[in-house]
This record gives sequence, C-alpha cells and structure tokens, in this order.
Amino acid sequence: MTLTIVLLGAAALIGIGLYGALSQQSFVMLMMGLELMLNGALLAVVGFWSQGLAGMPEGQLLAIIVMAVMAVEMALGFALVVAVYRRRQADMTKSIGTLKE
Amino acid sequence: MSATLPLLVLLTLAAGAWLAAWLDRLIATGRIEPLAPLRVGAALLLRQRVTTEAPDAMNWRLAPAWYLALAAVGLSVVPFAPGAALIDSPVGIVVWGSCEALTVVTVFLHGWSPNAPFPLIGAYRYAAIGLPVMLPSMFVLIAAALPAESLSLVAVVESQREAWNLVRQPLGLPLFLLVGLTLTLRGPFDYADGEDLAGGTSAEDSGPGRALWQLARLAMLVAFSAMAAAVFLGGPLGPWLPGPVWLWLKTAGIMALTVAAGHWLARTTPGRMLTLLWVGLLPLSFLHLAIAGALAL
Amino acid sequence: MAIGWLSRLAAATPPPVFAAVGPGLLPATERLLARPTLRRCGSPREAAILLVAGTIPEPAGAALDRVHDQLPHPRASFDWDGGGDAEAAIGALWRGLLGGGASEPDRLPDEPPNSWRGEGDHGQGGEGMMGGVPYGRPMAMTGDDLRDGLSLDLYTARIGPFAPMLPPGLQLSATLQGDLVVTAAVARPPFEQPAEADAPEACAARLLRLLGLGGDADRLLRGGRPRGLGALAAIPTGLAADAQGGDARARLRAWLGGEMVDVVCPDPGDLLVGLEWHEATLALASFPPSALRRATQAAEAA
Amino acid sequence: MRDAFVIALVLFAVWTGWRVFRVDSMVRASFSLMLSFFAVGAIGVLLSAPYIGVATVFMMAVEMMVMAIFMVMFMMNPAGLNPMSMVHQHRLSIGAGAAAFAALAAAALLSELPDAPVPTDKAVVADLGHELLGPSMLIFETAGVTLLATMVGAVILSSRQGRYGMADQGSRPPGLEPGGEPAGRQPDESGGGHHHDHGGHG
Amino acid sequence: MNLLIVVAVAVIAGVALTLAAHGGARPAPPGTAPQALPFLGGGTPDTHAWQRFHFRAYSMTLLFVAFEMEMMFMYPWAVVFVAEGLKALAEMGMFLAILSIGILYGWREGVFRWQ
Repeated sequence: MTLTIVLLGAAALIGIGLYGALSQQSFVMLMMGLELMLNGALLAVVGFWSQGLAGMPEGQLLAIIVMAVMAVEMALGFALVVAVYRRRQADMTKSIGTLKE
Repeated sequence: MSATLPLLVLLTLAAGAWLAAWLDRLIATGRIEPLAPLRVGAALLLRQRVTTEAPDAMNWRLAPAWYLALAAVGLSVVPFAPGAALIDSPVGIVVWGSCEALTVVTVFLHGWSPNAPFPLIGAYRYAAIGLPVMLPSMFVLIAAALPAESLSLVAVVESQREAWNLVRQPLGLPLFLLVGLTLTLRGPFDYADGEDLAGGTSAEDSGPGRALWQLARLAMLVAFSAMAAAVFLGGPLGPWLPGPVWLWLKTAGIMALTVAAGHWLARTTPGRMLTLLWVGLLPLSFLHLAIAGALAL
Repeated sequence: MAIGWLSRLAAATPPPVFAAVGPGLLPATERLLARPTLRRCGSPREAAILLVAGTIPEPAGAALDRVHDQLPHPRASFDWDGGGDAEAAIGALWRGLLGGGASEPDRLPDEPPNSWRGEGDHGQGGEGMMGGVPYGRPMAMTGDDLRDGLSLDLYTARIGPFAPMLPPGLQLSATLQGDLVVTAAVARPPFEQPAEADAPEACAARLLRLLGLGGDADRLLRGGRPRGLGALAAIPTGLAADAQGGDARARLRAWLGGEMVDVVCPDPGDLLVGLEWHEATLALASFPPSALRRATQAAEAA
Repeated sequence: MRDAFVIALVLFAVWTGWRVFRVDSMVRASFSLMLSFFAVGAIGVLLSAPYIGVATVFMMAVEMMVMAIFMVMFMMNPAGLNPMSMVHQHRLSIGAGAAAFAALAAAALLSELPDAPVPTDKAVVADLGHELLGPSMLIFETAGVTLLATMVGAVILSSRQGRYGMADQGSRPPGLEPGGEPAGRQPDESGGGHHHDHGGHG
Repeated sequence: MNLLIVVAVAVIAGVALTLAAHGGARPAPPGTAPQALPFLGGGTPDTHAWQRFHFRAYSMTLLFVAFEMEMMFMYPWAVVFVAEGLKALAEMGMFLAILSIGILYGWREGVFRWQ
C-alpha cells in the first residue's frame, strides 16, 4: 500500500517535471523540470528500498547517486548558461542551438 | 520524560535568548540592564510596520518565523541529559547541517523580499559567505563523529566521557565559531546586516517584523551555543550537578565567547573573506579532520 | 490594556534616533550619538526620532522630507542647533510618542513615482515582459560590466545626502552592477564641517564603524581606547591610494596613533569606479571630510 | 497512520512541484522546488531512511539556493513584477507529461510490487558506510572523480579568463607562420544571423 | 518520526508567533507612497531593485555544489571509520586529495574572488 502511494507520487512528479522540461523556453527553467523528474526518481528509489528490498544497502547508494546526478547536472548546466550568456546575452534554449563554435 | 524535554527546549530557547540579549548589551556598553531586552522588544512592537513599493510580502513576513523554527529544531537535536534529546535522530549532525543550510536560504529571503537595494546586496553577500562557511563546520562535525562512530549527538556526547573534544580536537571549536558568527549575523561574519548597507537585510524592517528578526537571531545564538557545548564541551556531562544545568552553564560560556568575538573582531570586505575561507580556513579544517582521524584509530 | 503596559516597558529604552546631519554639526552629532542613552539607527525604518542637526541647505530639503516620511509611525523630528540639552529633549519626545502623542504626517504628497494602478494586462502597471512601470517604477535593464563581461542589469540611483555610510551632504549618483560600482559621480558635495571633524579619533571612528566595530567607534568618540582586533588587517592594501603614496590602511594607522592626516583626495567619481560597495564606503571614509569636500569642489569646478 | 502522513507529504510534493511552473517570481519557483524536495526527504525519514531523507533536505537547501541565485541572474524579469508565461509547444508538453504519468502510474498499479520492508532494528547508516568502503568502493571512487571533473568543467565553462584569452572574445587559433593570419575558420564570421555579440569590452 | 513532529510544531509555532506579533500590536496606518520608497539616504532610485543581480561569486557556487555532494559520501563514511580502520583512513586521504585538487584548480583560475 505505502509503496503504491509512493510510486504514484513519483509518477506525478516525473510527469510534471517532463511537462516543465519540454514546455519552458528558458534554459534555467528547463533545468528545474529536470530536477523535478530526478526528484520523482529519488522518491521511487527510496520507496522501493524501504518497502521492497528489505533495506539492501545498494538501494541507499542508488539514492545518493541520484542526488549526485542532480548536483552534476546543476553545476554543469549553470556553467553552460554562463558561457552561453557571455556570448549571446540570452538564456533561451533556442540560442544554445546556435552555439556552434 | 516525554513532556519534560519539549519544556526544557522551550525554556532554554526563551531564557537563553534573554541572556544573549543581555550579554550583548553588557559587552557592547559595559552596562548591566536585565530588563533591557524586554523593553527594546516592547518599543519595537509598538511601531508601525512599513512596506516597500512592491515587496514579496509573504516571504518578508515569514522569514523571521523560519529563522525561529530553525533555531528551535537545531536546539532540539542537542541532548539535555546523557541519552535524552528531543530529536534523538541517528543523523542528528546532518539535521543540524540542514539547519545551517536553511539559515542561508532564510536570510537570503529576508533580504530579497523587500525589493530594496541595500537589503538585496546584503542578501547576496550573505549567500556568498554563508555557503562556504558551512564547509569547515561540516568537517568539524564529521571529525567529532569519528570517535563516536555515529552521527547521533547523543553518541557524540557519550564519546566524550573520558576527554572533551575540545582537548582531543583543539582546532574544532575555533572553526565551529565561524559558523556560529555567520548563523547569528554577528561581527566579522555579519555580511547580511552590515553598517555599510544601513543595516543590510534588515534595513527596511520596522516594528514587529524587526523585533521578531532580532529575537530569531538571539534564539539561533542559543541553538548554536548549545550545539557547540554538546560537541566540544561534553554537553550535559559533568559531576554533581544534573545534566541540563551543565549544558546551560556551558552554553552560556560559548554564548559569551561568541558575543565577544562578534564585538571585538573587525569585518573585512566580502571578496577577501571569500578567498580567506576557501584558501585558508578550508585547508585548516582538512588538517583538523586528518588529525582527528589519526587519533581516533 | 496591553498597549499601555507595553508603552510603560518601552519608555525606559534609549530613544532610537536617525540623524540627518547638516553643515557644521558633524562632530557634535557624532559625540551626541556616541552616548549610551541614545540609540543610533542605521536606517530610518528603525528610528522613531529624526534628528535634524543644523540648517539643511535648500537643495537637500526634498531629500530630508523623503527621509522624514520613511520613518514608521509614530514619529517625530527634532531640530537641533548644537546647543542645549538635546538628550533630554529627545527623551521627552520619545516618551511623548509612546504615551500616545500625535505622529507627524507625511511631508510629501501620497503619489507614486509613476501612475500605474489599473494599467497593463493585470493592472500591475507594466506591459509585456519587461516594459511599462510595474508598481510605479520601470525595471532595470542590462548594461556592460567592468570586470567579467557578463552584461547583467544595472541599478542606477542617487544615494545620499543623508546615507549613514557616506559623509553627510554627499550625494552620489551611482550605477551598480550587482554590488560593484560601475559609474559614480558626485551629484552634491558633502556639507562643510568645522576642523574638529578632521580630528584623528573622529576619522578613525567612522572607519571602525564601517568595519563592524561600532562599540569601538563610540568608545573612541567618548575619549576611550579601542579594544577591537584586526581593524588594520581588514582593510585591503592599496585601497583609495592618495598622491602621497598612502592608502586607506596607512591613514587608519595614523589616525589610531593620534596623528592628523593631511592628504589630497582624488576625484571621488574616479576613486569609486570598479570598487565593490563595501570598499567604496571604506574608501570615502578613509579621507578626512575637509579633503573630500575640496576634492568634490575641484571636480565640480573642472 | 504512517500511510496518512505519506499521502499528505506526496500531495505536498506534487503541489509544490506544480507551483514551480506557475509562480512568476524565480525565487519563489526555486524555493517551491526546494519544498517539493523536502517533502520527499520527509517521506524518506518516515520510510526508515533517515540519512537519505535528511541529506536530501541538506543538499537541496544548498542546491536550490544556488538555483535561485542563477535563476535571478539570467532570467528576464526575475521577480515576476510583470506576470508572464514563457512556454513553447505547450499542448505537446502537457500531453507528454500526462502520458508519462499515466504510463508510470499504470505500471505501479498493475505490476506485482514486492513486499519486504526494512527490518526496524537495521543500522541503515552504518550499512551504507560499509557498502561504500566495501563492495561499492569502485562506484564511490568513480563518483569522487566525476565530481572533480564536474568542478573543473564548471570552472572552465563559467570563468572568463580561459587559457587562450577572454572567453567572450572568441578563440583565435595561432597563425601558420609566427605573427601571421590565424589558421582555419574565422570564428567571428561563422556566427550566422543569430549573432549579437556585445562582448569584447572590459 | 520525532524529528518530523518537532519540525512541524516549530514551523507552526513560528508562523503563529509572527501572525500574533503583526496582529496584536497597535493598528498601523496604511503605508503611503513616500513611506514605501526604498531607503537610499534621501536619494531616489531609477528602477526597481529586483534585477538580474550580478552575483560576483557565481563560479564559486558551482564548485561548492560539487563539493557539497562529496560531503554526502563522507557522513556515512564517518560512522564506519573506526570499524573499517586503516582502509577508511586511506580512503579519506584520497578523498581529501581529490577535494584539494578541486580547490587548488579553482584558486588558480581565480574562482574565489569577487569576479
């Protein structure tokens, strides 16, 4: 029962995150969508570990890895935004497409 | 025991905030005025609360509430007697770390929401210094967790039965004081509310909002001092007297030390402080951790 | 009921005072506010009493009105000519306010800087994403940066003449990018002050206050010795260099040693460009008021 | 009882997650996302994962602070003084989000879920530590190196002074002969119609 | 569980106290336009203060996020440090070395300055 609730919540978070990642024009808002999807993934991992895997340590490790992915995504994502803004004075996803050099 | 601990936390928070305000005034002016904190609070409560042109009213109003709540949660992690903390979590140290991180968020919100230049600059300055200041404090707390073999503060206190961490890890308390000064917006780390910004994040605060913000700062000082007392001075451990009394005495000592450091140390420019933190104090905390690790084995 | 009780409690506190200092009264005001029986406020939002020291010359009158209106109610202002028992008079005003005395009304008309109510798509006064005057003011626009080439928003404002971190009377017209001064010009020079304002302890006190050592500053003004540590080390080397080869740190060292400093101050506009705001305030406070006034007048004449 | 708390927290996480794309102020959006993470962290604490739960709160408080700083730095109208909506392919996105939710929810509801809860006396934090230093040592070390690479990458991308001059001035390859014309393609001519280079000052 | 209850109670109490402090004191006259002007020592601004704020320590924060993540691995490591003995010490040595490389690199590139 608990696991079902948690997984439904995770599905909703991933759905909203996907909507955000696809619909937002601004690159930084798009990253918020990605983070929200990872949030859903984190919720699902924690739920599975707690209710379905009898506390296998690998489950916790996976949760930490999800967090590490978020950190990497954020650090590199924002560094890219800075680099693009410096050349284009814009933060739109469109303008990243034109960054060819 | 179940009803005593919440009461102890509340009492410590209230009496500690009073004592902190009183100490602050004593060290600043050399005068002993026991009623002054209440009087200043009353004077502020009677005044109008001014709003700016297009503020983020909700966050402006609630920032002191978050700050107070963080202080209360931080204090609840600290054991008041051996084995008895209100939040007896196996990861008490991480809970305290979260309170530190959220304080940065709270102070930032407090400076952001009035939509005014000086608070805004103060908020960003605080973010620039408040984030890296957390690193030494985290290394210090991890070093304290090594001999305890646990992240629970109850275990950290128990591990100090033979010798206080102040003796075993002498670099720890000075490094931890940095974060105390930052969390309570004091002295050399008060980048949020500096004089060159006419009061920084509180430059636009008046009346009840200002009173609450000051109260929350004092409450956070209590929480920080109790935490430092538990991690470095053995918290409630001590002969003859009951545990909470020992904790209060040690907390008051750390509080006086923090207030004095806040009044007597000059604040440098934020850019230089940033460099100093990463290049000077962070390697020092590495060294501290390495020594603590070698000793714990 | 509760209010009467609170008022009685509050009546014994030192009155919170924000000072608007006019010509000639800087040293007297500094000494007055160094007393523990008055509470010096960094911002009018904290204060109940506006202390107007001296006669404010006309171009600054509107600025004084703005500061007056920024005080929260109940508020009162006190005109001081430097004589008499100002402390007692301020105390009486404060107790009067707490006892339910009338609060001074606004001096300026209740009009927003631009009319905005009801305009725009949502009635917020703006249009589109960045346009219009939402809530009465336009939004900041991007401009070039001096240091790292990220052209983010510029914030242009006139700061002063009663800004507590600047010399009284000085109005800076500054553009900030983040907290960095991108352009600065003196809109109005600081007020003329007597020679006493250049005294070593008064000058050192101003710098110490900006370094977070307000207690030490008051102690110096009352004739005591500072106890704080690290004031010299806290000032970056080479900040605000003068023509004689000294810098802010050297001048503070001289002042703390009790020596007068006689330097030529460079044009404040040039001095501040490229400095972070904290450094900028330190740079201005590191020159004696008379030198700063001469420099601003020279810049105006040129 | 616990299920009721979990339901409440899940609803809070979803609601704050939804608010992220509905508020005008970038600061509010970032901290809304932070609250969504906090709800997930609280669920972790409830489901006997205290370290993961509290660490999520800790980590996300920091990350969302940084997120807020960058959002304000690079978004037009960061405080939402003019209400706005900057979306494209809106219908498609709603469809994709709803489809993803439906598919995942169906998978969760229809599949046979395992039922093996964590034993209550398990020392989960110590377990994680032994796992890190034992069987999963390689993952741990890889993560360390990956994060170092992230640090270096982030610094290279975000700082202005690259090894070959200012980042906003375009790279200029060395000449074929000393002091001669730069070799290869000229970067300044290849930017195309979208090129609005305001760089080069400072 | 205790943790969540304390957090919930603290937050609710904080908010309640705020509402009480704002509602309980003397009823204030509504703010006027001259009163709402942001404080600039008598000066006036051209624009709203909310802006694309040039945060001068931005590259430091990116380094910081990665750094913070490494700390997440260190907490569980601290718990088993004594039990694992020398292996854990060596592990920590490597970890600190990796972090130090990151810091040294950042320092060399001037990340820890006001950009």
